[in-house]
Amino acid sequence: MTTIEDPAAPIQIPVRDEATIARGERLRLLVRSPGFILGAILVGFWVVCALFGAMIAPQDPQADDILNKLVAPSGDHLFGTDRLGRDVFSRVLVGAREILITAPLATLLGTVIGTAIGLVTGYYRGLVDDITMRIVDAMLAVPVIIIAFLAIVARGASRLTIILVIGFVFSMIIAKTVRAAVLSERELDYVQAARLRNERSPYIMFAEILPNVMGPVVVEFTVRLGYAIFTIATLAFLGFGADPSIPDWGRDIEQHYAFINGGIWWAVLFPSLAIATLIVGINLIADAIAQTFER
Amino acid sequence: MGRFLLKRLGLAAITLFLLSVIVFFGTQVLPGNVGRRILGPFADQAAVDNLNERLGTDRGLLTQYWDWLTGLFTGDFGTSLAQNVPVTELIGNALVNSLKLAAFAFVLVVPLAIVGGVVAALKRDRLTDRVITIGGLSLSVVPEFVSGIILILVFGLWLDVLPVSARAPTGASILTQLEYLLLPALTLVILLFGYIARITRAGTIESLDADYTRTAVLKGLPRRTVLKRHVLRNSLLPTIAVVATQTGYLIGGLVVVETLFNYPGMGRLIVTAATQKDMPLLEAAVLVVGTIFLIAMLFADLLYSLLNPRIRYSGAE
Amino acid sequence: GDDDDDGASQTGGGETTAGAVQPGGTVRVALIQPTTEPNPLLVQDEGGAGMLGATGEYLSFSDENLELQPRLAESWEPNDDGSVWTFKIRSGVTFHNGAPMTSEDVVATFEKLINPDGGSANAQSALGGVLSAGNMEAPDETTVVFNLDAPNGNFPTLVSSANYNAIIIPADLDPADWGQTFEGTGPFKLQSFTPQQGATFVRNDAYWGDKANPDTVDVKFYAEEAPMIVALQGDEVDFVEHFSVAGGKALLDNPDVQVIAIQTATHRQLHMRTDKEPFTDARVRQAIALAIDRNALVDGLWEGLADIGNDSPFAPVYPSTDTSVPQREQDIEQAKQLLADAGAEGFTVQLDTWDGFEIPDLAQLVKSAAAEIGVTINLNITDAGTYYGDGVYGKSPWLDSVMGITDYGHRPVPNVYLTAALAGDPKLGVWNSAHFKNDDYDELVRQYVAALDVETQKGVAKQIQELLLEETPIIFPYFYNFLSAAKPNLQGAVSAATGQFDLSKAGFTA
Amino acid sequence: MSAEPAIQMEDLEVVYRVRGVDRPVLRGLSITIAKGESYGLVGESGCGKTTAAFTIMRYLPRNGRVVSGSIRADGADLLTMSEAEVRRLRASTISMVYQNPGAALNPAIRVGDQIAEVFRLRGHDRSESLDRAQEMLRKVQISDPAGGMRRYPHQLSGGGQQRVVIAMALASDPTLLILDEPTTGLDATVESEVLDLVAALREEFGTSVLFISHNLAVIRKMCERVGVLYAGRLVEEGEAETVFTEPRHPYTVGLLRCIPRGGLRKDRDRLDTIPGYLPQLGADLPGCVFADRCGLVQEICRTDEPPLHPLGNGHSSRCHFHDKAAEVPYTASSIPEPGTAPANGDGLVRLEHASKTFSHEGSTVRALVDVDLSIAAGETLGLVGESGCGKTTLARVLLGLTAPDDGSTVELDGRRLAARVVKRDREQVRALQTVFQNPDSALNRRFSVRRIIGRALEKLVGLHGKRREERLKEIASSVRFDERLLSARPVQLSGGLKQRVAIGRAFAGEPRVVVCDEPTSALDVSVQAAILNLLADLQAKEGVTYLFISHDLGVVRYLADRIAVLYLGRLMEVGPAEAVFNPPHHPYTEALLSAVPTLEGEERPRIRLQGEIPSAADPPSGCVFHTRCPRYLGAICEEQEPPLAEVERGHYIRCHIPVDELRRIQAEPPPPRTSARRVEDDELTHGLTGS
Ligand SMILES: Nc1ncnc2c1ncn2[C@@H]1O[C@H](COP(=O)(O)OP(=O)(O)OP(=O)(O)O)[C@@H](O)[C@H]1O
Ligand SMILES: Nc1ncnc2c1ncn2[C@@H]1O[C@H](COP(=O)(O)OP(=O)(O)OP(=O)(O)O)[C@@H](O)[C@H]1O
Ligand SMILES: [Mg+2]
Ligand SMILES: [Mg+2]
Repeated sequence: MTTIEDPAAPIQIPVRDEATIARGERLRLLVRSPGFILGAILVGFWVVCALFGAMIAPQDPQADDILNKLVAPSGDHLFGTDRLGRDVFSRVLVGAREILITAPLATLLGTVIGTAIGLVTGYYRGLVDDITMRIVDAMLAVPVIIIAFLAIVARGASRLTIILVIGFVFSMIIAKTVRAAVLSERELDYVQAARLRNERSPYIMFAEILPNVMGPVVVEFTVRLGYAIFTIATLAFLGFGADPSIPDWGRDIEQHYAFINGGIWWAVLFPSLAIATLIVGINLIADAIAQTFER
Repeated sequence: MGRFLLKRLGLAAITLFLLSVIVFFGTQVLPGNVGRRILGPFADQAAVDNLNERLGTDRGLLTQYWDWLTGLFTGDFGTSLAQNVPVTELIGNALVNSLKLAAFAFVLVVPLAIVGGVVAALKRDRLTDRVITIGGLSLSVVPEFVSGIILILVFGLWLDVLPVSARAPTGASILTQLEYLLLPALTLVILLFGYIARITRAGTIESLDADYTRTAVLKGLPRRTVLKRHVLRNSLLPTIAVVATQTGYLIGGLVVVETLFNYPGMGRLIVTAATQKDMPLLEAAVLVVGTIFLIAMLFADLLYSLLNPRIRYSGAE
Repeated sequence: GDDDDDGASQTGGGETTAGAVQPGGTVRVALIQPTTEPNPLLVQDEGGAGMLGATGEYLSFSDENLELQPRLAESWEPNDDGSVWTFKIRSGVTFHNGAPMTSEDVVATFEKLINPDGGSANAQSALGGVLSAGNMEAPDETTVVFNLDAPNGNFPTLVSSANYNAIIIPADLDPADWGQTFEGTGPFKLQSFTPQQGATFVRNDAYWGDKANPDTVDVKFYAEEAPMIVALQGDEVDFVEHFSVAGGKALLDNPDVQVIAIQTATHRQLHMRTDKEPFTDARVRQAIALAIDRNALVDGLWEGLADIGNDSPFAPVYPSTDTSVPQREQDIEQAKQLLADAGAEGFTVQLDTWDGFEIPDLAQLVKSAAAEIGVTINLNITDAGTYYGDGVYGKSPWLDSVMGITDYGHRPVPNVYLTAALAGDPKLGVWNSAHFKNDDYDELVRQYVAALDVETQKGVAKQIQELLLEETPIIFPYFYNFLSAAKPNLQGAVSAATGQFDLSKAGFTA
Repeated sequence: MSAEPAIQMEDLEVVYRVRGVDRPVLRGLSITIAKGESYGLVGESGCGKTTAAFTIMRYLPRNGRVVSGSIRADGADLLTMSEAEVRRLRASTISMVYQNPGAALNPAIRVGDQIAEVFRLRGHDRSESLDRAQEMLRKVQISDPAGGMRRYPHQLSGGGQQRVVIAMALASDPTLLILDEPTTGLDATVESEVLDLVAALREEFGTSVLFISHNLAVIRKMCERVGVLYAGRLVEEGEAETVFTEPRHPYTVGLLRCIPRGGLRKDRDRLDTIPGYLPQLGADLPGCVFADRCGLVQEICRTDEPPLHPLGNGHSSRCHFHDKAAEVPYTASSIPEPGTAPANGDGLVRLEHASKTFSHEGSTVRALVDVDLSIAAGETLGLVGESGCGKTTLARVLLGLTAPDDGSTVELDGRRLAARVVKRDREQVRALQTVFQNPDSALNRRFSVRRIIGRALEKLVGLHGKRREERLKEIASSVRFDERLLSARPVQLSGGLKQRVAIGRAFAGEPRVVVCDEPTSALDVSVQAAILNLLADLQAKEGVTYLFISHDLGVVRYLADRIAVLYLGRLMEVGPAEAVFNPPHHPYTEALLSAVPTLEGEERPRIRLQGEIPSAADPPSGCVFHTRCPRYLGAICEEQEPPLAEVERGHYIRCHIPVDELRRIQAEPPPPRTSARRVEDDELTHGLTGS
């Protein structure tokens, strides 16, 4: 009775199937991929700026000097000065803060709500699911920027509004993704096994299924984060932002893009590059994560 | 297939109805009073009340919604509060403009992105692939106001080869109109290329890796035939869906591009209507954009099912 | 004296190209998009005014020097105290539809404008308390008599093009239908109009005066300034009706553009509520005013294309302004001293305003100026709708905020600024955001308004200017120029600070 | 025909490059297949069979590479050919058919066009190609070839799809046909048809065949010669007959001993297993590749690579001790003593009038129709039937995962159970547990083994903390799961270990009935044997009752005390295992049994089923089996549903044919194939009317 037929063999990592890679392996692969490294450097740089920008910045990003406005880049002002004579370099550095607060919060909100909706609707299906998905479809028929715009016109351009509205819209998109993942996940036998233990539905949804759909959720989060930055910058560009003295890339671009045809490019170029590098960085990370989960 | 279509149509109709509810009640959250918005801050309160009564904006919301909905069915979309012309007239103009731009952008970007995506898939993990995917990705994350401005500067002002605003003089020939639309369309190409190419690449890779492709290769078919007959047919399915999902954005979400290139399309119409609290215009415009999106999705479903016999015949079995 | 104007100057690198103006042609105009339908009663924005003026005509045209050029009125006369004005209407003028324009039409037009329920809010802001409904007569086809509520020396200005709603339209035309025909008497008539896109006008060959030179005027609407500027640079329009210094920097330095600058009274008011802490003490208000470097504002924000303000509505452009009153200059030391005297050092206050023109810039500059004297200002910048709210006390940050910046458009006479924004009587001082109450001031304003000649006006103005400098309920940092731009080969384009443009004499040199 | 072999592989070394390292997959593989010969390649999953096939097709994955060796096809060196030559080779000389025909066909192209493509390639014009394609469809015995041409792949059944793939492969009239697990995943009945077809076509076309399978019986049936592959190395080769009867390599011996072949029973015989696992891909194996798992291993095996010892008559073995191979010691212990008395007559679990109707997109599917069944305490009821017949549905109804139609009764201990598991009390939930078919799906891949089993202990038994941990270890040891692996996640475990975890979880609550739904069908034979042994042990020890579902009759026969046969949701036969396996039995059971190839290779009297399983949405009238019945009686079968009649004690059959008739005709050789269906048997009809 005590014969052990399977010898206490070393844990079989990829023996049976090279394709299934254990989690640690997955992380290692991720951290090693060049896309991820580049993305992490870019995003890391801006995160540092967001955290310590005020200390790093050579000048007070809000200090104006109207008689020295729109001065081209020079030793004094690496990136030149803006329409009020403020130091563009300092504003770009410090400007990371605003967007790196709002965008992740908005995306997080959307991810949390969307994941919850997706889990519940995908798990229960039926009428609630049908109705929810129709509403989601209806909402998604309207471009995000329009919804955001309406909300901001309605509620004022506070940080909170921006977070709420973007979170709200994203939650629907994420709900769809999560729901799709849950639909296939709920067909798996471990869900039946849980029912055969008399587990409650919330446990099955959040403890059993959720960890298994975290892959798509993480991927969605990173991808959406890029879009959130894009959207927030666009809203700022359309003139929605709080106090204009606070450095904000999108708004700073908006304030200066009209000068470009007068040959004043620096006040637009540098914040644009900042946005672009941040989003590219996030997308590189998203891409790397998605690829690791695909394996 | 008839059954499949019918089901899709039914779902779209429900979605459309929900959309109308969302649009109508959603726009009610805009602050301020309609009459006050029209007459401006300097007007007399009595005049404002008067106007509200005349416009019917002092009635219950449900009544207003019902009237609006029934109006829609009789083709009456209401009258613009700010411009005092039928909403249909304003939307008609803007919609035609938006459709032109969207169509042009699609015509440019879809073939380009498909070729890009397929090439990337064929050269998977090689330099060409990296250039196309990473390059496309990087381009697509540059906000439109940045890429648009750069295009204006380079082609419109420095090289001076293309017009900087998108609106051709009235009565211009199609070709001239296209010339005017080129810069904004290019801005959209930059934005969409990476995205569509990516999806195409993924679809192509999936179908390149599929067993049926292996079967085709092992049959001894030439590579070209394998690609044309076996791979592309199936690999473009996801691309269709993705292209369709972009229509909503292209018709109604181009606020920035339309502003930059002074192009009176739906995006700007909606923004103007919202800031002016021109409710009938705003509601109708958003509804139209949503409807077009839904139609595009329906169309994509149809196309999808035409290309995918599994769906086409599932109703029949 | 139509051509050489002192008030309008051509600046920028651009010079008009010499040579004879060619007849005919199409002038392409970039105009800011009107916010409302074309309706003489509703229009209250620059784009809308431009549309009204495109086909319509006024009794007189207020030119760059704030002088009135006769148009549909040939001349005008007051009675002794200026309480009754008699206008001689031009005969032989027809509307575009062929109907003759008579004094009946003039009376009907003004009755509609000042109709207490449903008139023009904007026209009433000028004529309210001056002219009441039913007080006009048309004794014959060419005479109109205005019986005023109170004597008013500047009345002709109030019914001129400066009151941009006041185009004369047929008596039997409902202003709401005006947009269908653009019915008027002007040198151009409507060919086509597409809301939110643009309009095309053609020469009116039945015009009573010199026929217009261009065959066609093609107006395109722009939602924003930047594309307008680019369009001019890209040679897609010939004339930009209006642009700002900030947005049009490219034009100011551009040798291929002619910039036409008109001195105006357009300004910003930085109000401080005289009935609310910390501004109840005039010394505190003076201190803020002294902290601001107006020269820097004029040079920095306006590239010099503005007049320095002296904390009263008397802009240098007004003939009645007494320029001998000493200019207030920046003086940080004195400002600090005043704060110390008032015991109000280091306070914090919120500044409300909205997001338009250069206002956010000004707000930020005021904020940093105040910081220099130890005052902390928090900015609350919203959209216009929020800032103006319902436009009545208690429901509008504009009128309720402790400190705020408000934009005021050009007026040919300072009367509205003096009464609406500063009068103590709540019936008159409807926009008194500073909640300023001073009986001496009110009396002086009454005198000023009634004065019939410039010298008398100037005498009263000096006293008002000195009183306001002392009290400083509102800081007037500058009055900036109205800028239009044209291609160098376009000559004879005229614009008005109120938004109308006159292209009837315009034409291209070879 | 030239004397050149169809294919000749010589010392083939193939590697896969994984994370920068070349990992050998095929190690010096040499196989020669003569013209017209059929060669079988067997071996555990992952030993390199498919790789060998793709190497021949010059279609290795992108990271695969041939390091050395040669392949000659029809005399030409295949490895040095240009792309164009390879294409020609594929188009005319070598064809391949592989597993999962559903994926192998392009879903968007009609099957006719897909076959015609091959003819177009050979230069025929369009209409001629189509004609020939149709001719091919006829050859592969697609009913209605003309209609079949216009179908899309998804409109065909799995068997139909595989026929199309075979038609496509043979369309080019190849010299060599490679079949890589062509019937894995198909029902036994379908499998036997496909195999028959392949055999017939091979004869007709004179094609050489390389037949790859892990199913020894199939290879035995189909092939003349056979090679046994292990870790990329050919360990034994020879005439199929010889290799299967006198294996001379311990690995082959082990494989054969694993299989629950006819006659073995859980209470008498124990299945042998091969301990350990296939070495990791690319492992460094200086000596015998099988050394680690070999019962005969000596020092020399670990250091010296054994040569391929020729044993005469083309038989050879790569073992230092090939002469002792047959004496490899058995690994398994003796049969455990039964703890509780099995099978007392009373029903522990009973299903009464159990029906289940699914409605899907407007059509209704009667997946289960009025099934009455009881399982006694301690016994194993085997449930068999073709795919889609309702086996899983029955299990789910029992477990409360699917609510049956109204009027159905599920009883435990004579007490009626709620339809849904959520409504059942804890004791009832505890009493009924299950082991799923696919452990990958059944185990939450984010949880550790400890959590998977521990949670069951908490919920079902209410154990926490230290007591939980203790019990956990007990369970682990009783399912022979090394407790050091308790913190591993499923992905780190082999299929067999995963299934042990699943079994451990099922037994955590000390259940009284365990439903096993094809628990071994995803596993290799050696692992299957271990799991079957484990299940038998657990039953003996704990006295649990099993409902054991499988389509592998050998497995069912080994484990089951009683057997129930389902067809289209109806119970066709139920009775003691031996009674069901021996005549008289239901014609359907008879057909199922005769479809299974045996290791012994003895050609059993074959009963063939005609046509495909009817759709459950639209079942035939009368006896639902009449459309395929080889012993069709006449109109009565079409008009009247026969009752489930008790023919012997405890043995029930649903057939119009009287049991004595059945017994008599089933002792005779089967009716000739062509006359199987519609020919009326006067005698039978008489017999029936006479009764
Ligand atoms: N592209 C690849 N890269 C790396 N390893 C691979 C690749 N393809 C297969 N393998 C590994 O090579 C070994 C042999 O694979 P192969 O598919 O030839 O085995 P098989 O005998 O056909 O197995 P099965 O019976 O499961 O089909 C396995 O361990 C497999 O995991
Ligand atoms: N949820 C469902 N909805 C609709 N039809 C279903 C559902 N589940 C099963 N069926 C149908 O019920 C019938 C019986 O299915 P079931 O899974 O019980 O068969 P099975 O005997 O277990 O087959 P297999 O051997 O393939 O596992 C099939 O025709 C199947 O298509
Ligand atoms: Mg294989
Ligand atoms: Mg099943």
